[in-house]
Amino acid sequence: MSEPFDVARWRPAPFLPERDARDPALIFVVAVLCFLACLTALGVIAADRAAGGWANQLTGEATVIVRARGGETPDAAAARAAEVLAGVQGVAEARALEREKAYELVRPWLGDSADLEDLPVPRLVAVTLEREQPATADQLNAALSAQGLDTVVDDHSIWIKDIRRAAGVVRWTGSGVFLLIALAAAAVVAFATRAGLAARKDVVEVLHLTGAEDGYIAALFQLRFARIAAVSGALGAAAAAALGATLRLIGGGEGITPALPIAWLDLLAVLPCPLIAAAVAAVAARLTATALIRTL
Amino acid sequence: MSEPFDVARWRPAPFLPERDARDPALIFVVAVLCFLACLTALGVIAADRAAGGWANQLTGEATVIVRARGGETPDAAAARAAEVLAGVQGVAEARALEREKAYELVRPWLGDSADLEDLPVPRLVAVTLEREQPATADQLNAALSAQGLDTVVDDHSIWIKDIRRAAGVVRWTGSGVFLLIALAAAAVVAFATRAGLAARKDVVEVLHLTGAEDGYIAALFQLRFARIAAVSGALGAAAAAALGATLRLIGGGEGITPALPIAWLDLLAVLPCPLIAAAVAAVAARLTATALIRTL
Amino acid sequence: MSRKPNNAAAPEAADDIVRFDAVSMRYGRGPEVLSDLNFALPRGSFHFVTGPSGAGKSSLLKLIYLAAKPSAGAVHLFGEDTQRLHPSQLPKLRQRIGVVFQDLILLDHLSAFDNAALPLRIAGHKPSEYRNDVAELLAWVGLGKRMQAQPPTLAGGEKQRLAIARAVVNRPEILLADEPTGNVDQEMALRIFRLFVELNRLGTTIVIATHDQDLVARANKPVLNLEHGRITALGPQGPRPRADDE
Amino acid sequence: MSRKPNNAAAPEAADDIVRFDAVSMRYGRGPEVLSDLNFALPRGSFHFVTGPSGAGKSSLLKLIYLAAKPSAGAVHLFGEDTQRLHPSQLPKLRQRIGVVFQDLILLDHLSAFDNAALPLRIAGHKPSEYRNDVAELLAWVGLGKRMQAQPPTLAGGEKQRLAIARAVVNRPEILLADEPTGNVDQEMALRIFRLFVELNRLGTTIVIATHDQDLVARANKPVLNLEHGRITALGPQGPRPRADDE
Ligand SMILES: Nc1ncnc2c1ncn2[C@@H]1O[C@H](COP(=O)(O)OP(=O)(O)OP(=O)(O)O)[C@@H](O)[C@H]1O
Ligand SMILES: Nc1ncnc2c1ncn2[C@@H]1O[C@H](COP(=O)(O)OP(=O)(O)OP(=O)(O)O)[C@@H](O)[C@H]1O
Ligand SMILES: [Mg+2]
Ligand SMILES: [Mg+2]
Repeated sequence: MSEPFDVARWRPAPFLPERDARDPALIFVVAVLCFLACLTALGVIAADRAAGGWANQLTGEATVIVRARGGETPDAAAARAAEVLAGVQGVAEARALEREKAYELVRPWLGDSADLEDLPVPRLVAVTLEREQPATADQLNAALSAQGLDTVVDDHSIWIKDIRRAAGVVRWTGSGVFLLIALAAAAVVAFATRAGLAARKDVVEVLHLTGAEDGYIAALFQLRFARIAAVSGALGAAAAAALGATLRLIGGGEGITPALPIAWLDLLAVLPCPLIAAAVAAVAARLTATALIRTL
Repeated sequence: MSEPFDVARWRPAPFLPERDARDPALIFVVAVLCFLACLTALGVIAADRAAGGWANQLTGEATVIVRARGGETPDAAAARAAEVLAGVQGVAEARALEREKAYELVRPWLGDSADLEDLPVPRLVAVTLEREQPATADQLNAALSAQGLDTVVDDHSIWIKDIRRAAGVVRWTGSGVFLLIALAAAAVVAFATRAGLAARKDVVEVLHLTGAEDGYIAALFQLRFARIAAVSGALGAAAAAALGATLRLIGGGEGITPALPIAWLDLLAVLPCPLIAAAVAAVAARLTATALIRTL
Repeated sequence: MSRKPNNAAAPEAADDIVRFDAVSMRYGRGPEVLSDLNFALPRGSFHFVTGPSGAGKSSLLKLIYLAAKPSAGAVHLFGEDTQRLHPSQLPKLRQRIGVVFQDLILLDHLSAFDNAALPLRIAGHKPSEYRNDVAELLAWVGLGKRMQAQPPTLAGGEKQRLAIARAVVNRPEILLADEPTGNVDQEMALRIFRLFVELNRLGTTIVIATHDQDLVARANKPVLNLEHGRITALGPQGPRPRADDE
Repeated sequence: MSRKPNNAAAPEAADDIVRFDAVSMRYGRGPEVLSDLNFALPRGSFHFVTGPSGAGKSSLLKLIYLAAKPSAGAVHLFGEDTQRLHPSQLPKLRQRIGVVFQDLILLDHLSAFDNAALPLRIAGHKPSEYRNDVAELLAWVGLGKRMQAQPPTLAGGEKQRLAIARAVVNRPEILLADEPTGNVDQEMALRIFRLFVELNRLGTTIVIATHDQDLVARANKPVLNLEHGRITALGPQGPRPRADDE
């Protein structure tokens, strides 16, 4: 062929063919894995944060229903209960609620017609617990019955346990899936490296016999796959972030289902994805390449 | 070398090296993808079935709260309401519940001390709707107010809508993730085929020039990757089924979280996985190989 | 070798197994590497193709073994215009041609035996029918003790002989050999030449591209000399209806 | 070429660039392909290695360019026992050796120019320093117009010349050429031989394995003949302290 060749403008071409590095299928696979990993991470973060938020909110407070006993009026009983509770270790504040709060809860059942003032409607006491060492339901109960009060304490502990358990399951399966995906990505890269080395055995052999160090040759593969993985990671992360943003926009602060509230800040979690992908790929490629070069 | 070579015992070796077909990294990647796909499928099935069950249960019934009005006693009002409801199109049965049912709901608020008989406590009417064409809350309301009854109809439609919405979200994201994973698996195989062809370009060229049909050459790759994918698919499916079984055993019929009840039968859903994986791999390999062979 | 006048649509000789009519060829958009070739090879003939490096010898052979297409003119093979054939017909034609490629292209992961047996397998023969023939042939080219060896473990000359064995194992109607003796010594070169002559005697049409002036001189066969993609000279015997019988 | 008595621990000659002491070699658990070789190549010498196919010529060269290890005995290179060297020291030694491999092994996806420049790149030189030299060398071997071509698009002889260009571009201290003229015509073979002679005059030690009896006869250089892995004959000049000056 007769293309003019300008020696002065010659620059060394990369030792590994550039087109190998642009295999769309490989990029797609790694991008999908990164996308799934990011989605998993987002899900875990959102679920975790939501669970944490609810649990925290529930942990901080308790509600006590006080029923009048003997000759005491409900209001007096409630006031006494609030006093007792305020003195318990681990309680930050206890406040008897206005009677209307209690009426609100009863009214649907009795209709507007009933004269609630005449009835012994129980009163509510709202208790705010100390953040650090909150009092338990048992402690509150003990203090109240010691003072002869007829009360029911609801510290939401059953709910909290359920939420914690669900959050734990989400966190563990999420981490498992995440790890699995990272391993799969590493395996893809290891496979691709091996395939790349097999397809370019000649390159490796020539470089080796021409006096290139093993590390130099391994670095060629390491760099290439790190770059591919970074690109794929960026694509996957962007897709995941876009999906997260869509969910957030559609579902508001609560996400598409109230169970998975996504915050704008959560989307930042995808940022390290290209880096992690590149690191995983670099390590996988280096190990694979070095092992194969050693056999020369 | 001097190993004795027995011509009579010679059998043709496969054209593609067997060891290429046993790349553990490739098998692992496809297995992980199959595992994730199966897990997604299991999750969707379980969620779908659970949602369907709940929704069905809720769809079949409604509760009506009846408050006495004017001189009517609550019991009379409830009886009248039940009668009216029974006549509405789409209602299978309507039954006024004993007053105790209503009292049970009110008692926590009023304590044992209150004489509930003296109060206008509303009564409850349980409505069983027809399976096929259930009456809507509006229809029930209309029929009741036409008879001058003060009632609140709860046909659980808000809950049903929520459940349906959640199930829809799970189904769609599940299908999306499933499809994405299938595409990723196809891409892995396409990449592996391309890599295999690149590494064995000599094989392809020699076979081609020796008079092998393109289809014959493509079939070599198709078969190889179909086999790898089937093995990987079986591994992934088995792992997913094992995880499913573990969850089922730990969590009983309700699975590890009550939201995802796994049935033993659901585990059968992983069975087609090796077949699907093999089919996807075969198609991906065939298309890739044929396209590359054409360029010869 | 029968030379035809340029652009003459001569009636096809029934026994011309290869015929080039005004054939030119280029790779992609590069310059012409073969220009306006007109010749015919009678069935059963034996020709050398010579010429300096880059003259187009391998390209000419590629046109015959259907690895390349002419950019102008027509290549007739077994009496058929190769351009007019449907791609699906080409494999069958290729099975009737044996080729020793200049760069050999052996399958590295297969044994020498499997490499040699390859064309028979592709053609659909049964192992039990041909394995003794293959073994015999390999012994004949001096690979009797290396039948189980993979090509990367063979010496250069051994690889070349294996490539030759693979090309002839199928008793092809045409045998094309591109520099088949570049890596073997004179004695082996002569041995290989005698194999070709034997095949020729059994009816195979033979075309050998070579730089080996010794071999050409000794062989006393017609020569087609290429320079810059054009035929510049014909060897001692000139056009002949049939190859000589040694 | 200085021949040493078997098993004699002769004091090392300061100017022996290659020395084999009772060297044997086998591949894996195969038979010995080289047996008990004893010889030394003085710095600046020029030798041919001949022998039939499979005699062990390529294997002998592989020992020198550090692609294989002896199974017994010691190979000394640049005055060092290669067995005693740490693997990390080998690359530097390899950079001082130029090799024309029997099967060439060119990088298919790189241009001819990039292929030829490869050893300079590996050695860490700057493109601006060497690109003119590379271009000049390629023109000299007749590839001036094909510098941008990738090896698969080169004719057989062109590939061989490219492999030679790559081997000599780095002005190696030792040049090993394994059948460097198998695919080129006599004229080009002589041209290549003259290039080697020129390099030799500039100080490069040269070892050429070949079947080309013509070339060997014409060259008037010492010959090391192998048969079944043993040295059976020395060429006309016998052992010599220095290569002749042509
Ligand atoms: N695939 C290709 N693409 C582009 N150009 C090519 C290709 N193959 C060969 N050429 C060029 O075509 C010309 C003829 O090449 P060909 O291989 O036919 O020569 P040859 O006569 O066989 O030479 P040699 O004796 O060196 O083998 C050369 O200039 C070569 O560089
Ligand atoms: N990698 C290898 N593994 C096993 N045996 C080998 C290997 N390379 C060469 N041999 C065997 O070693 C012997 C010597 O081979 P070598 O390549 O040194 O011969 P050679 O003299 O170069 O022959 P040629 O002239 O054909 O190139 C041969 O029998 C060959 O089959
Ligand atoms: Mg050629
Ligand atoms: Mg050799």
